[in-house]
Amino acid sequence: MTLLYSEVEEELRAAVRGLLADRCPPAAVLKRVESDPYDLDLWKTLAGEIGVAGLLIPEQYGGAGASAREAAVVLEELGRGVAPVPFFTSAVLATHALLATGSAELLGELAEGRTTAALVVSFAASPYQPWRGSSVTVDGGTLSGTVSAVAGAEVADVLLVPVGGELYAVEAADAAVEVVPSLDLTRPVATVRIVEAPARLLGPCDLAEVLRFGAGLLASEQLGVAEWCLDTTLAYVKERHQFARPVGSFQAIKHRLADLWLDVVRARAAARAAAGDDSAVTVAVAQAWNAGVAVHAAEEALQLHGGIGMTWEHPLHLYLKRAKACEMALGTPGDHREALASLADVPGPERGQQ
Amino acid sequence: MTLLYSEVEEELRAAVRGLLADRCPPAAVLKRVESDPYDLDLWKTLAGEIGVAGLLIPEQYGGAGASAREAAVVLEELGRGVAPVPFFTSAVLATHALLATGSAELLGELAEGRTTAALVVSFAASPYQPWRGSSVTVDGGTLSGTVSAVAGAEVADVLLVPVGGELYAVEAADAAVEVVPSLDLTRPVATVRIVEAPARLLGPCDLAEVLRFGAGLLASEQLGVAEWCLDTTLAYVKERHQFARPVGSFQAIKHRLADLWLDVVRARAAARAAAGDDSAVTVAVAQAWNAGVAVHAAEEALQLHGGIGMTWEHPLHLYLKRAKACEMALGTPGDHREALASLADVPGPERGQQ
Amino acid sequence: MNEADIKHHIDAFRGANDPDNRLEFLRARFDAGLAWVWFPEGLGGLGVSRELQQVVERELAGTPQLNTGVQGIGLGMAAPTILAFGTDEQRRRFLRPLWTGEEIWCQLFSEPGAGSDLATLATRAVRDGDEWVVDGQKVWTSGAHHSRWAILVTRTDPDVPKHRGMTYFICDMHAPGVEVRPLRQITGEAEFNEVFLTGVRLSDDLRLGEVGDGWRVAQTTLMNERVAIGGAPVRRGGGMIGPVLDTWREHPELRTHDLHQRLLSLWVESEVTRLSGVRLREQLVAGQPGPEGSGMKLSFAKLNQALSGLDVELKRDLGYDDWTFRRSEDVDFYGRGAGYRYLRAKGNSIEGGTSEILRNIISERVLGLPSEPRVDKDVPWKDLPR
Amino acid sequence: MNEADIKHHIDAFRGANDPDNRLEFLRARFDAGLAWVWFPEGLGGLGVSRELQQVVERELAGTPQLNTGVQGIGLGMAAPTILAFGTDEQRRRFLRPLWTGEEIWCQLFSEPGAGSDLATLATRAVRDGDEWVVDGQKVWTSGAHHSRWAILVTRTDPDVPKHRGMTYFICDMHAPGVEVRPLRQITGEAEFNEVFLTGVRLSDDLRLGEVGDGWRVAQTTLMNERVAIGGAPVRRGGGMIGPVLDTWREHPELRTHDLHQRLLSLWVESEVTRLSGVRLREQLVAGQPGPEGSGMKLSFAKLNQALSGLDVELKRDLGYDDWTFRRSEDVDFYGRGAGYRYLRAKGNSIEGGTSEILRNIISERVLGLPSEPRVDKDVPWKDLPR
Repeated sequence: MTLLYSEVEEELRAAVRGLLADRCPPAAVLKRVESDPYDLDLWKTLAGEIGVAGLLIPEQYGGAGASAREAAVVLEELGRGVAPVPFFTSAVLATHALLATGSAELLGELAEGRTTAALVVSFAASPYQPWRGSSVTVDGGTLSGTVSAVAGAEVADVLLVPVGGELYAVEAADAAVEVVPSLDLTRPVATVRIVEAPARLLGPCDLAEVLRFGAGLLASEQLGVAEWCLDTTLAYVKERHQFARPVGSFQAIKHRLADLWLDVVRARAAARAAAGDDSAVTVAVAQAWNAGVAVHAAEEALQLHGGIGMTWEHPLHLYLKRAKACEMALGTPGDHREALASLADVPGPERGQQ
Repeated sequence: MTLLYSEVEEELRAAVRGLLADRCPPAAVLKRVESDPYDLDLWKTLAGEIGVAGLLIPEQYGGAGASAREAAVVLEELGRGVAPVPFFTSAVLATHALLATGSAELLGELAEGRTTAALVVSFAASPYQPWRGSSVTVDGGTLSGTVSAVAGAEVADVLLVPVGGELYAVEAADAAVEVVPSLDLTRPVATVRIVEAPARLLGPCDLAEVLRFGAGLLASEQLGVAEWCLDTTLAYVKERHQFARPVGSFQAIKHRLADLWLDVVRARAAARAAAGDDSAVTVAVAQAWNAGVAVHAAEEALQLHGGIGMTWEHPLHLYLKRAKACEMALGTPGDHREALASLADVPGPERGQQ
Repeated sequence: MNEADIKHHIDAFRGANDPDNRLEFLRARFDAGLAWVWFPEGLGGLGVSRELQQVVERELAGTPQLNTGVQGIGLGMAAPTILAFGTDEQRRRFLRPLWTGEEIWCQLFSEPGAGSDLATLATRAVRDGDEWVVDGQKVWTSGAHHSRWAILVTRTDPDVPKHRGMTYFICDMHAPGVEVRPLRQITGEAEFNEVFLTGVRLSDDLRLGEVGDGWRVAQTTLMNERVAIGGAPVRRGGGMIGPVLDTWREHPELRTHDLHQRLLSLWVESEVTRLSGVRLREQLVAGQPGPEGSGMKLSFAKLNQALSGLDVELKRDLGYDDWTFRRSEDVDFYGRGAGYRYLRAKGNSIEGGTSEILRNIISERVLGLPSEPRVDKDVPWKDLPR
Repeated sequence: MNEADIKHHIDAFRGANDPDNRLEFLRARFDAGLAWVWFPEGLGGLGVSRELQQVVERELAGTPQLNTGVQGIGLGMAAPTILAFGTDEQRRRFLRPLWTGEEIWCQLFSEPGAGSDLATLATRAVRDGDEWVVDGQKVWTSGAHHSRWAILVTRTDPDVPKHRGMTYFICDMHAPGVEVRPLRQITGEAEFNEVFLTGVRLSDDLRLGEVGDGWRVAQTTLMNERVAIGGAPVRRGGGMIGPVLDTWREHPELRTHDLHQRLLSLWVESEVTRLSGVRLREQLVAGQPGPEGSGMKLSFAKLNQALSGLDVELKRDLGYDDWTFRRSEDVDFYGRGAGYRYLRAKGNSIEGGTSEILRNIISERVLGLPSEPRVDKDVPWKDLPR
C-alpha cells in the first residue's frame, strides 16, 4: 500500500479539475447557491462522461471497478471546488451501502449516472452513533419516521433507508424532503419525512461500517477544501500590498502559513492512508486530523484575506461553511479521538477516578 | 476588593526586590544551586529585617497582621528572583496551617524568623487530593510514615505533620529528611521518613483548605516567574542581532511576545483576584491559568534566547524548572479545571455517555 | 465636586425635568452637564473626574437612556475626536445632537485598498476656495444608511509620505454625491455599507484639525474604537460563553469529554479575561490607565471565535437560522443562532484593527520592541507600490 | 543493476568476508561498494539507485553495523558534502575511514554571535602560503572531544557581503591551537562543546570547494542535517509518545480526563506525522523528492516538546534522575527520565536550525512567499551591526 498518487489517479484528478475549472469555478458556485445549489448538468457530465458515478461499482454491474483511492482523488478535487454535485452522497455513501446488498439493477442505474441515490441518515450521525437523528421504523412493508439533516436527499431519485440491520429503497416521490437553511450552502441538508411509504427490502446494511467508509473518504474532501484555502490565501498575500510590501512578506504571516502548510502536508498523508485502508484506526485518525485542518485552513484564509474575506461576494465563505459543517459530519474530531481510546489502547480514566 | 496594588504593597515589593537584587541575583542563585541551594542568610534578613516571616501572623502573636495580598506581592518578587528562601513553605503554607491551631508560642517564633517550619505534605498533593504521597499514622503520641516530595523540609526546624484532621509538630531532628534530585533546583523536594517520632498535637487542620490557600498564593509566585521570563526575553531580543537587525524586530517574534504579554496581563488579574479571595473558584481559576502561563513564558523565553537558553550557565533554566515543577504543585491546571466543573456548574458527561 | 455634590446636582436636575418626554429630558440632561461629566461645562459635562460618571448612571438608571447600538460610533469615536480637535464652534454644533441621538454618526475610514494600512488611503480631497471636493470609496461603514454625519479621513497631499498628507473632516451624509450601498457579509446580513463619494463638497469649517494632520486626529478615533470594542464589562459566565453554557446545562446528552475539557479551558480564559477587564477599569478610575487596554480587543476576538466555534460543534447543528439578505440595524455579536455567531465572530479579529495590527501595536508601543525595516517611510504617497 | 543482481553481489561479499572481525568486515564492505550504494564505485558505492540500499541493509542485517550515534555527523553531513564538493583525493582520503568509524567527525558551524544567522560568522581564516591560519570560537559542537576531523566554515573575506566571503574547510581536530571545552546543558550533561581555534594552521588541500564559496557548500550540509534530524522512520506509537503510552497503560491511577484528551490529540498528531514521514520516504524512493522534508524537523520538535511536557505532568514527578555534570557520548532524545526528556526536547527547536528559521525557509522556498526587506544584503560583512 502506497501513500502516493498513481498515474491513473493523477489523470482522473486532471480530468475532474479541468471540468470544474471550465464549468463551475467557485464564483459560479456562489452565484447559484441561494437559488439552485446543485449543478445537475455538471453532475451529468461528471457522472456519465468522466464516469465518476460508477467509480466504486464493480465492472459486473457496469461500473469502473475502481478502488476507494480513485474516489478519494475525485473528492479532493470536489472539495477544492466546493462543487455542488451529489458525488459523495450518491456515489460514495449510498453506493457503498448498496454494494453490500448486491442490488444489481439499481447499481447498474447508479453506475450509468441515470439514477442518483441518497442514504437516508443524518449527516451528523457517526460510525459510533449511527442512528443519531433517525426515527424510521418498518411496519408491514412500509416505512415511517423522520430523519433530520440528510445530505443529498433533494436531488436523489431513490432514497436508501437503513432500518435495523436492513437497507430499504423508497422512491423519492414517496417521501417528503424538506431542505432546511443549512450552514453548508453547497451541500444543504434536508429533513426527510416518510409516512407509510412503500419500501423495497434490498438486503443487509451494516450502517456503522458504511458511515466509517464514508468518514474515511470525507477526509480527502476535507484535504481538498484545506488545499484550496491555502493556495488561494498564498496567491492573495503575494498580491495584496499593505505598508508598501506584499502582505505575504510579513514574517508573522509567513510563519502561520508555514505551519498551516505543515498541517495540510500531514492531512494529505492521513487522507491517502484512509483512502487505502478503511480500518477503524486509520479512518479515525484521518477524520480527527483532517476535519480540524480544513476548518483551521478556512479560518486562517478568512483572517488573512482581511475584510474581503468577510464579504458574501468572495467565495471563501463557502469553504468555511463546508469545512465547519464537515467537522460535524460523520463524527466530530472529538468523537474520532474518543474512538481511538480503545482502538489504539489509550484508555481513559477508570470509573470513580476524576 | 480591588485588583490593584496598594501603596503599602508597592513599598513592600520595592524592599524585597531591592534586597534580592543586592544579595541574590539569578546568577548568584545559579552558583549555589548544586551545593547549598537555600540562602539562609538572605532568609534571615528577609524574615527578620523586612519582616516577611510574620506577614500573615496576627499582631497578637508578634506578626505583622497583614493580609494574603501582601504575602502575594512578596511571592511575586520571590518568583521573579527564583529566590532560594523558604517563604512559601514556612511563612505561607506552614504558617497558615498553624494559625488554625492558635499555637501562640510557635507562631511567635515563626513571626520573629527564629524558627522555620515546613508542612509535611507532598508538594504534588492538591486541595482535591490532599493526602497524595503521605502515609503517616498516629500511634500513642508518636507518628510514623513517609511523605514524598516535601518542599522546604530540609531547612525547617519544626515539621508540621497533618494526620487525619489534626496537625502535629515534630522536631526536625526526630525525622529523616532526605533531599532527592529535584526538577526544581531552587526549591528541591525531600522524602520525609518518620519512625515513632514524638509528636505534639497542635490542633485541628483542614488540609484541603490549607492547600487551597497555598495554591491561591502560588499563582502570584507563578506570575513573578512569568514576568521575569517575559522581561528578560524582551531585553534579550532588543539587544541580540541576527541578520543585522535586533531579533526583536522580526514580526513573528513580536507577535508571540505580544500574545505572551497578554497572557501575563491576565495572569496578573487572576493572581490579584486569588490574593484577595481564597474561595475555591477564584483559586482554581488562578491556578488553572497562571501555572500554564508560567511554563509557557519560560518555554518561550528559552526558545527566543536560542542556544544560550539551553546552557547551564544562563539562569533561565532555573525558571523553566521552577515553572514546570509548580505546574504539578498543589494541583495541575487540569485538576483545577476539573474542580471548576462543579464549582462553576459546567458538569461533565453523565455516566454511560462517551 | 465630590460624590455628594454631584448627587445633589442630579437631584436638582431630576426635580426640574420630566422623564416622560424622552428627547427633552436628554437635551436637558446634556445641558445640565450630566451627559459625560468629564467633558467641559457647556458641552454636556461638568469638567470633573470620569469616575463620577458612575454616580450619574446609577442615579439616573430609571430615566430615558441612549441607544448605544445606533449611537455607538458617535459616542465612542466621533465625540472624543471632536472634543480633542474640534473648534469651539464645532463642539457646540455637533456634540449635543450627537449625544441626544438626534443626529447619528458613522465612520468613513477603511477603503478597499487601505485596510490594515489605513494611512495609505486614496480618497482625495481637493481644496476649492472655502470648500473641499471629495472623491473616493470607503468600505465597512456601519450605520451609513441612517447617519446624518460621518467622520472622514482623506488624502489632501499625494506628494508627501503617506502619514503626512491626510486631512480629517466631518462629512455631511446628506450632501450630493454621497451614495450608500449595502455590503453583504458572510452571515447573510448587510450590517455594513460601501460609501461612494463623488464630487462631494464640504465646507472648510467641517475640517477637524489642521490640513495634513489627519493621521494624528485619526489615531485618537482609533484608540477610542479599540477600547470600545473589547472593553465592555461582563459578568462571570457572560459574553460569548453565556449561550454555550446555557446549551451545555440544558442538554446533558450533547456533552462529551472532549467538549467538556475544551469548555472548561475556555471558561477559565473567559474568566481571567473578564478579571483583566475589571482591573483595567479600576486603573482607569484610579487615574492610572495601563497599557492593558491594547489587549482587550485581541482577547475578545480570540475568545469569541473559539467559543462560537465550540458552540456550533456542541449543538451538532448543520442548519442555519436564516440566510436572508437584509440590513441589520446595528452590530450584534451575540444574537441569533450559533451559526450566525460563529460567522459574525470571524469579523472580530478584522474590524477596528486586525489582530495582526494590534499585535504590532502592543509589541512596539507597550513592549518597546523595534519596528520592522520600513520601506514606505520617506516615499511620497503617490510613488508607493500597491 | 536490479534487486537480484545486488543480492547476488552481496552473497559473494558475505561468502568472502568474516563478520567476526568487525573493522575488517566494514572496510571490505566499503570496498565492495556496499556502504552507500548510491555513491560512486570506489567510494563505497555502486553508483545505483538509493532505493537498493534497503536491500543491502536487509541482507546484511546480522553483520557488524555502524555506530550511527557517534558517526552521525560524519555520515549524515560530512559525507554528502565531501561527495558533492570534495576533490577526488579528498573523497578517497576521507570517506572510507569516515564510514567505517575509524575517524569520527564533528561540525564547526555555529558561533556565539552567529546562530540563526549563520552567515554572519566571524571565525577568520587568513591565507599564509599553502596554509590557512584560523582563529575564532565555535559552539554547540557535539562529539568534538572524540573527533578526528571537523567540517568548518570560516570568514575569509570580511570586505564583501556576508554570504560571499566564506570558505569551507576540513579541520584537523588534532592540530595545535584546537581547544575543546565541554558545554553544559540545562539537562546537567555536556553533550556539546565549545571549540576555540587559536592560530590553527590548515593546509590548503583541506579546503572544500572554492575560496568564497563556503555558504553554498554549507547549504548542502545543512539540508542533509535537517532531513536527518526529523526524518527517521518510527513505528506507530513509537518515538517520544512511546514512553508516555507505557506510563499511561501501566498506571491507570494517574489518568485524568484532561490528560486523556490531550494525549489522544497528541497520539493523532504523532500518527499523521509518522504517516507523513512514510509518504516522504516513498517519494524519495520513487525519485520524486517533495518539499515535505522541510517540515519534518519542525513537527518532530513540536511533538517532542508537547509529549515530554505531558509526560512529566502525567507522572507528577517533582524529582529528576541525575544532575551530575558529565559528558554524554552521543545525542540521546529518548533515554533517561521524563524530566531529562522534557529538558532535552527544548533543544529540538533550536539545534540544526531553529523552528523560526525553518518556517522562514518553508515560507520562502516551498510556498514562494516574498522575503522580508533585507538590511544586510549589500553591506560588507565588517560593516554589519552586531
